[in-house]
Amino acid sequence: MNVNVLVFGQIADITGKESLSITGVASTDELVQLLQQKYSGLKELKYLVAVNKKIIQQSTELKDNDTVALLPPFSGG
Amino acid sequence: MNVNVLVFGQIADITGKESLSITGVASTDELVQLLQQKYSGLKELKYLVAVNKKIIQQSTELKDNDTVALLPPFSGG
Amino acid sequence: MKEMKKHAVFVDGAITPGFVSEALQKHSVNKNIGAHSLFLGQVRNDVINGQKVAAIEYTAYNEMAEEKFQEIREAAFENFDLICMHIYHSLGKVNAGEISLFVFTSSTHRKEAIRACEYIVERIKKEAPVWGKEIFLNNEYQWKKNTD
Amino acid sequence: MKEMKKHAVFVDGAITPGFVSEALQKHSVNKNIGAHSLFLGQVRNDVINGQKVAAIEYTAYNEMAEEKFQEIREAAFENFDLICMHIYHSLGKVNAGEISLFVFTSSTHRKEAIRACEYIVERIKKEAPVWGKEIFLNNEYQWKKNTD
Repeated sequence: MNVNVLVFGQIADITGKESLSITGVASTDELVQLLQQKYSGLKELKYLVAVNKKIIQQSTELKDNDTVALLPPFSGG
Repeated sequence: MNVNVLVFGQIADITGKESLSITGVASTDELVQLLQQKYSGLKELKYLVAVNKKIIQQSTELKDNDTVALLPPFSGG
Repeated sequence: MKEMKKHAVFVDGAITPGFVSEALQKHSVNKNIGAHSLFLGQVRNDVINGQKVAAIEYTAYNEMAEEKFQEIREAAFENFDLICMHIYHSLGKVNAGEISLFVFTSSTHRKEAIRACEYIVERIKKEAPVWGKEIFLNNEYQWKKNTD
Repeated sequence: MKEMKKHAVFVDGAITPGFVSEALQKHSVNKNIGAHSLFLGQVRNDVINGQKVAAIEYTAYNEMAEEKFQEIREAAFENFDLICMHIYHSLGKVNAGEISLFVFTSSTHRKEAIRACEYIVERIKKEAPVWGKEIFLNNEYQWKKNTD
């Protein structure tokens, strides 16, 4: 199983790229844990998580080919 | 003693001119009574009275060369 | 003695979109502005008793109106954290679809600009000695009434 | 099936005063409009830790942002008596003094246009997945934080 991860703003600064392909995670909590291991700077940042463009409030099960986005605080306008 | 009277909007339609010169009135109440005699249509209209560009709430004594304006409801913008 | 800067408000005829863009352009040099709020009043072709409005012809008690605009201007600066503000109002004939009022406020932050703009528009509508004559397609007319 | 009209929101680089006047001009044919309310966000040259902001570079989660703008659009039409509305937001680099956000509402009456415009601006600031990178004169940068 594979999920696409999109990161933005200061999170992309930490990962060094704007999209990642991650395999072997069953939920958003598992995904976030894995990313925090890989990118320790992530722990200090505030962000929302979206699955397929919808913001989620709690850990959500992931299906193959889902898109998960990590969204730091918005600053448009 | 002479006062200048300025009229606007639908009041100017009734008087047929935008300014009048009136002599021999000592207060705004006297002035309004005189104008209502001269232009009976005035009685049916709503308007505010300004003396030297300041709106007054009650009859005001007039001095020579004062400017009195009759202001129908504003409709700018 | 405090010197009072004169601010021209009345514009002859309609306010054009080009006039609005020039006003905006002038403010690009003021780089502590973060937000502009603009209100534009446009003449409607309302149908009243079967007659369609073709234009509004504006007249004003100019000297009193200018004092009132100055009073509104000072109150806006006192009540809101503004960097600048402008009021433009048409005199004479403005056709349906054209703009007759332009209120323009600029501030560091959006809320002050937005609230000041609304405040100024409401005061102009209620307090400025300006009258609109609605001229119908058949050349008859009636005096405009402002809604609340 | 209801057909959903596509509304382009993102603009490459700054929104120019000429773009604003063209938008206004297009609405002169709609003669039941009586009021336009416009909000324009302009990039400030704030000084942060002694460094002056030269520009903001905007990025977005485009697909999600477009859905969000559409959602805000529908909510605005549901909550306010609007004739039309437009949102334009810059992507890429916008220099200090230039415009990066343009919200444009039109209604028969002023209060609906003004309130809708403020509602839309607030929702965009809070909910649109867009990020601004403040680039200083010395080419360093920081990520912008929106104020309430």
